[in-house]
Amino acid sequence: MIAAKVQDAFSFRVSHIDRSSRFGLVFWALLLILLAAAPFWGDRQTMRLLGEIYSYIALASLWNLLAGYAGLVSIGQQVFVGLGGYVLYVGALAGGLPPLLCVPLGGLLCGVLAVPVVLVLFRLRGAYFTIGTWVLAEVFVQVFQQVKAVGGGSGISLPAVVVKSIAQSRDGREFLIYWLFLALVVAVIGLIVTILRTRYGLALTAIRDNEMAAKSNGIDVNRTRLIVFVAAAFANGMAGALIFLQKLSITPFSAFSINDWTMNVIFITVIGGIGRVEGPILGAVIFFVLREFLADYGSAYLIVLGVIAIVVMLKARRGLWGYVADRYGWQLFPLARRLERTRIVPDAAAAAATIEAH
Amino acid sequence: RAATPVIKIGHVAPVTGPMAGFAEAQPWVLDGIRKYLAKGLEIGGKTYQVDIITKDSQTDESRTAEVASELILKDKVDIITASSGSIDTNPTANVAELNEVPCITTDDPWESYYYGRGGTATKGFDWTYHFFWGLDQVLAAFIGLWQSQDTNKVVGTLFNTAQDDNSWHDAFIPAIAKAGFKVVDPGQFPAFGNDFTAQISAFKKADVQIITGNLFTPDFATFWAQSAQQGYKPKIVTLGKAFLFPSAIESLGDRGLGVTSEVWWSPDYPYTSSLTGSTCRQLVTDYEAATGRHWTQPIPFKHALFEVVIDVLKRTKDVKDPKSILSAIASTDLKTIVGPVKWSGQPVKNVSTTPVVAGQWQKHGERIDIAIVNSGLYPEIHTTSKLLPLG
Amino acid sequence: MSAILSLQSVSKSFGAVVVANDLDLTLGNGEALGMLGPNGAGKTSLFGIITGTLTPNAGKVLLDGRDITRLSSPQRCRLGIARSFQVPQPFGGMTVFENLVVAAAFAGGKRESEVYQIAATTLEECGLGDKANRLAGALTLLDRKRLELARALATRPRVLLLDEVAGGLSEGECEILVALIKNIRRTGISIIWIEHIVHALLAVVDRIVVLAGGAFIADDKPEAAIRHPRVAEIYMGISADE
Amino acid sequence: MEWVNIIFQGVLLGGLYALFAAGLSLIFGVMRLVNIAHGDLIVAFAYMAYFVMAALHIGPFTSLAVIVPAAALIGYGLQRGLLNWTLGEELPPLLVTIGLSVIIQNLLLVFFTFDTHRLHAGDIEIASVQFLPDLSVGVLPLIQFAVAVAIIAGLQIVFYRTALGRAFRATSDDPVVAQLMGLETRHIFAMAMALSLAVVAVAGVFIAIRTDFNPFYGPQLLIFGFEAIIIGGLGSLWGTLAGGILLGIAQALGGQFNVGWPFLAGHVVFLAVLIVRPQGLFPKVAL
Amino acid sequence: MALLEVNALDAFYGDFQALFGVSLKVEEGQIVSVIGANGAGKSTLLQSIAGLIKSAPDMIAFDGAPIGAMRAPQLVRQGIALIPEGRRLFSSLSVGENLLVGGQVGRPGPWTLDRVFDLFPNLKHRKDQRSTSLSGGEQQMVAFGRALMTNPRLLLCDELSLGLAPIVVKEIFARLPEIVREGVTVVIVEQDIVQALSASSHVYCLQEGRVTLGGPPAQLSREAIKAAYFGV
Ligand SMILES: Nc1ncnc2c1ncn2[C@@H]1O[C@H](COP(=O)(O)OP(=O)(O)OP(=O)(O)O)[C@@H](O)[C@H]1O
Ligand SMILES: Nc1ncnc2c1ncn2[C@@H]1O[C@H](COP(=O)(O)OP(=O)(O)OP(=O)(O)O)[C@@H](O)[C@H]1O
Ligand SMILES: [Mg+2]
Ligand SMILES: [Mg+2]
Repeated sequence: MIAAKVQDAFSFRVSHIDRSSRFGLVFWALLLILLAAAPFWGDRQTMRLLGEIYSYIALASLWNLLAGYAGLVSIGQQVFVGLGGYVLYVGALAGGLPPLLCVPLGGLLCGVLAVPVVLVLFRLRGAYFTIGTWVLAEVFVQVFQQVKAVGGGSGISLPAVVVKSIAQSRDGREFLIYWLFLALVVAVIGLIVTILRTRYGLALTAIRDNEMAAKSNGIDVNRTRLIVFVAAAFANGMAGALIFLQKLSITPFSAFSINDWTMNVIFITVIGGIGRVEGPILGAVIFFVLREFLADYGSAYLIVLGVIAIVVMLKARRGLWGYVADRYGWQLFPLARRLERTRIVPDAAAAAATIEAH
Repeated sequence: RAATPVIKIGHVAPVTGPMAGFAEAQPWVLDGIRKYLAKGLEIGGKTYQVDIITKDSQTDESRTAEVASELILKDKVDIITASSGSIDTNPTANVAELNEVPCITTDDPWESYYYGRGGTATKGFDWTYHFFWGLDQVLAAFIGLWQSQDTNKVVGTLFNTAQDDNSWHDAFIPAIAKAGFKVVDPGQFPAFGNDFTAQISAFKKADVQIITGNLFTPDFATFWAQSAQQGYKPKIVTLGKAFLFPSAIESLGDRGLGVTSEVWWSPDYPYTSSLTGSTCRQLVTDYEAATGRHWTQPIPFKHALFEVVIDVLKRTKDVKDPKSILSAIASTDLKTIVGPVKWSGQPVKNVSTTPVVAGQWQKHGERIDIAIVNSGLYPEIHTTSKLLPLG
Repeated sequence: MSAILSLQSVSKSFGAVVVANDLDLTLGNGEALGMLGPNGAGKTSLFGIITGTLTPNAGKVLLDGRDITRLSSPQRCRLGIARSFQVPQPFGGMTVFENLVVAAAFAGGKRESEVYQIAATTLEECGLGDKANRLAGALTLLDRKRLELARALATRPRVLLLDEVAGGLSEGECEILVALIKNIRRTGISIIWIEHIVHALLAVVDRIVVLAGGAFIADDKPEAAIRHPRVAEIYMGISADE
Repeated sequence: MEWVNIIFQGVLLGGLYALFAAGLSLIFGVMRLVNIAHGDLIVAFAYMAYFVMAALHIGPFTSLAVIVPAAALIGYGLQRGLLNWTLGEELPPLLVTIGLSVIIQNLLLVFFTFDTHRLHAGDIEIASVQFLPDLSVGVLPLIQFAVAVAIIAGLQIVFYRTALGRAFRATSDDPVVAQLMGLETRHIFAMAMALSLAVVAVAGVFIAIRTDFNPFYGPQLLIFGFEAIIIGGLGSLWGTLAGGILLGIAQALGGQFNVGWPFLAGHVVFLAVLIVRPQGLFPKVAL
Repeated sequence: MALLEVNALDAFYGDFQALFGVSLKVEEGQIVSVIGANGAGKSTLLQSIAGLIKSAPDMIAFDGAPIGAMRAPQLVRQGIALIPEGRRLFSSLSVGENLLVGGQVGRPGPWTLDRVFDLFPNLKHRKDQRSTSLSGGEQQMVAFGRALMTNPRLLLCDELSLGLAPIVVKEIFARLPEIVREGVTVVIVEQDIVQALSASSHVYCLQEGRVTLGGPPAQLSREAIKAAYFGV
């Protein structure tokens, strides 16, 4: 049977896009236009809230890239968020640099620092890696408490004049910061979609599924993970700088807060759908809707969040988006790689294969 | 007829999280304030409805900044307030400064508030004001206390690295030395430690008889038990923060009796509320009757915060103009339940200080209470007991 | 026939278990070599040593005369050594097609269209065409074995190491597989094939080595090797005259 | 002499770490379940002890007679009712226990407020033994250490010498095949959690005598517990004890060097051990 | 009465139906083989019998009692053991412990550690070795021994000879009669038709989830089997 089939000829094409992702592309494009115009239809609070949502989508997408795709479950990403923040403060206060220049600088420092971090942590596997990331983050909390130059445990504030130096008018400043957040989230998601569409995306999944087989198929496991981890650290650092530009003060506890920058991010990713690009976006929307309604109840809000995360994990392991996507085969980003084959008449066999990739 | 115009006051405090104890009485205090405001507030002949919108900071700087922004941008409050530690006061004030909204805060040593936010001796802030005591005042009370006792004048210090501990540490060490004491400073350490062997052996080695500093209660409790286990006993223990709440002292048991602490306020203070006319004693009686709980020192400060805000609003020419509110703040001169509040430029532009003295936890019958044992810089506040030996 | 792959004085033991004791082996270019040996002789371990998942205690692995002992598995894969695993190791969360894309993409720096071309044709060759978009984790045993083979082939190897690919197949399926491996041979790929289904092996290979006790106890033409008295006794379980 | 004292105190502290790591180590070994809520459970049992002591007017040690069985029951129920449904992959148990951790912390906060509590054991808290002129050691830490060693020895025996322990390990390797051997896997996992929480309850009571606790005290305990386990090597309970002690000594020495550094020194030693031996000092099970 | 009776068994994986009304009978003391192409549903059949896949209560009867709805651990206690496809030893347990786990249900019977070591002398020296460090063949022996340790009345073997050297396969099949003599009824699933036919007293052929042929090997022609196998 097999032997016979070898003689047959097929023409085939690889398609990345289907009806749902075609719809998705249009949807995202319209949404982006709408959101980019927010300064013209939204008030200050809307813009600020949207900015915060973007920052969480970015953080959650990055965590999702690491945990959901690269199998690197980190609970220490707050290190990079916090460092990004500190770079901004130190750069702007001590270095006298323009605050916006410090944003990419924060990313850069995190990216560079991620390399030695990873060299230590990649010696660990699975749960050990996870705990290792946490301990490493705690090291930063402890060290920064001792550094008097950045205020030690009491931290430092960003004086209003520094923030006001970003743009001449209050509107100009606020629009600019809003657009930066939007640019950040678009860049992060764009980066992730790009990675996933290349062979490196497949490599990540392969490593997650079976490391030994991945190695035997030519994948340099540590290098692939290193690249992803460093890229995520870079983006986390930029996000951190932008976030703390809004907070106006920073302490080791707020900078390296596991609750703010990792636990919430995990909740968002889990509820939305881990291992899906759409997941963190949906998750962040749910998270913030809940917060708008429940945040004033303090503890109750957190309890509800915990319960939802547990229920989602038990009833829909791939999150709410995963549940929908599995059910209806939806995918709002063109990430599929379907092989479509049609048998062609034997005499045309010679010119069998045509590749068409979108 | 147009609806009653509304004035909105925003308030940020740690209702949950490690500092939740400081905001524990908030519902009761606000209840009283809201009752006072129930019929509206008359300003310049016009009656306004006054809404107080509270937000929980969860004792988290980031969250504080978020909720403060929300109050300003979404709820569009006319004036914003915050209390209970620099985690709440500083980010709230920073956000207010940036968004140019008047802001009054309290319940945080002013050095942490002022220098922690980047204020300098010459340059203060435009939109943000604070009233509370400062470390010099605390030091005066503490040192006075120690000088009244017979010791070898060797002081050991215990300071955390967190929150306002840096300003405490940096103010305490030189001041104590200057007063003629020898300081043994093992260094600052992270909060919630579980082993104090290093500190204890340093104190033993130097024969430290007086312990001071600023600690969370659990840390002190651990330190205290380990001191006993390792055979160390000082003569005087005078700490900031650790001995603030009666529940903390109760949890120490008999070994907690006799410790000394800063006293921000007590029912024996000679002040009255500008809103209700209630005396300090009356406030405590009312609170304990209503809630069945032991009074705590943050209660009057929260009350006083709203005393000041309401007084400011009443004096404001145009309540819808932030600048107008701001000038009313600057010209405040009010006698509140925690003492006079007046931003006169002393000690710095945006700070008005309130009295602070030294007290000791003592047991009278079944009830433990804090007795004032040294008046420090405030002779008008009378001591209520003399210092008893450490339990 | 020049050697493409060789092991020189390779030794490997796990504690007291010696799987290779100063072993030499040469695989000719284009040769198909069968490997037999009792369970636990160390056949799979030798594959591990060749592909770099196991480090030998001593000795060298040479590819085209070049010492590759210190290279990592991915590097060796890119140099053209591919293997199928005795216990199939699919990338369970990916489709069959994507499994092959991974193999085709990472074994050599090829362009995307080329990668897809290789993956798709290999899929057809191995009879997995109509399961291209299924999740690899949900395949039956036969299909998983096919996938192992296909994935190894998709790396476009020069040396192909097959570990019991016929195990668990029915007679008919086995015949099909044999035909397929014969086809692969014809393309000039050098093969080492470990298999306990001896008749399948006999149909394909040029030579058989029999590993036992850390050494090759036979190295001969297929028919001769399995008739070797020691082999007959300790492996086939028949006396020489049977 | 000072150094002897420091190291001695470190060892005793390490015993405490090992005690609360032991329960964690057990379920980590059996189910590969990284229980992020472990620290919060310790705190929850400390609260339980607090209220049992107040209600029955008994001391903390006597309260163990109530707390330990209750903890075992809760563990059994928690595993059967919730955690059993999460096993199989790496992430779900991690994420569900993160959720659990947040829920426990906030429930404790709602019910018991932020007030700190401590269990009072009476005079034994400050009793000490004078070993050498300059070495005075608390009786309580000594008892804690002895209990830790005894519990770990007990667990080690259960785990490696009994049929139950074999069942734990078999089920952890392959639950499906364990069923084919007649093992009720859900029950086995629940037993492991019951045992783990029974140990946790003991740890909770001891910790609550040593330091104050509040609803948010759990995570800090948790990180030390994980460090002890990982330093020691997965699956080895003696390793966990060794890991705990090493961590205790590192913190004590670090603190002596600079009082700001005890935790930092512990973390650094943890990372250093992992760089040299990623599998920990005495691993029994491959991760 | 037959020891095992399967009546019109259906089995599903989600929406996918793997077995369609499969019926068969196994008498006490028999060796019955089930053959069929890959994916025919042989493993599914064995897993249903062993309780890993649930079915309606009446679809499977053991010793006359309906057991279709029972779960695996209960069935082990009743005397049904399955050697799963692919060995699946407990990797952190030693060889000896793997075997002991099998004995843990405590069913009385002839099989003890020593009896298993008599059957597979190879394993005796490896008693304290980690099971993962064994070769494939050695592992299959442990899996076999582990199932015997439950002292089953009915032993279900999935792909016993997979990956084993001819000498081991021969040996295992040579041991089967001995095992049967000890009171174990055996159902084997095999690809190796020749081996299966020669060992068993009754053969069922499965094709795409349906029984297409059944009977004593002697009565079945090679053509009939081929037809049943491939559906030609
Ligand atoms: N990681 C390891 N640790 C210890 N011993 C091992 C390890 N891997 C293999 N062994 C031992 O090495 C020997 C050879 O194993 P290997 O898997 O190479 O055998 P094989 O020849 O492939 O057998 P089979 O034909 O059964 O697959 C076995 O006895 C096994 O017990
Ligand atoms: N876990 C599963 N999920 C979905 N489908 C499955 C699963 N296991 C088996 N199947 C499907 O059920 C059918 C029967 O499979 P089964 O494993 O019973 O066949 P088999 O006869 O044992 O084949 P083999 O000889 O390959 O072991 C196959 O089509 C297979 O794809
Ligand atoms: Mg092998
Ligand atoms: Mg099967």
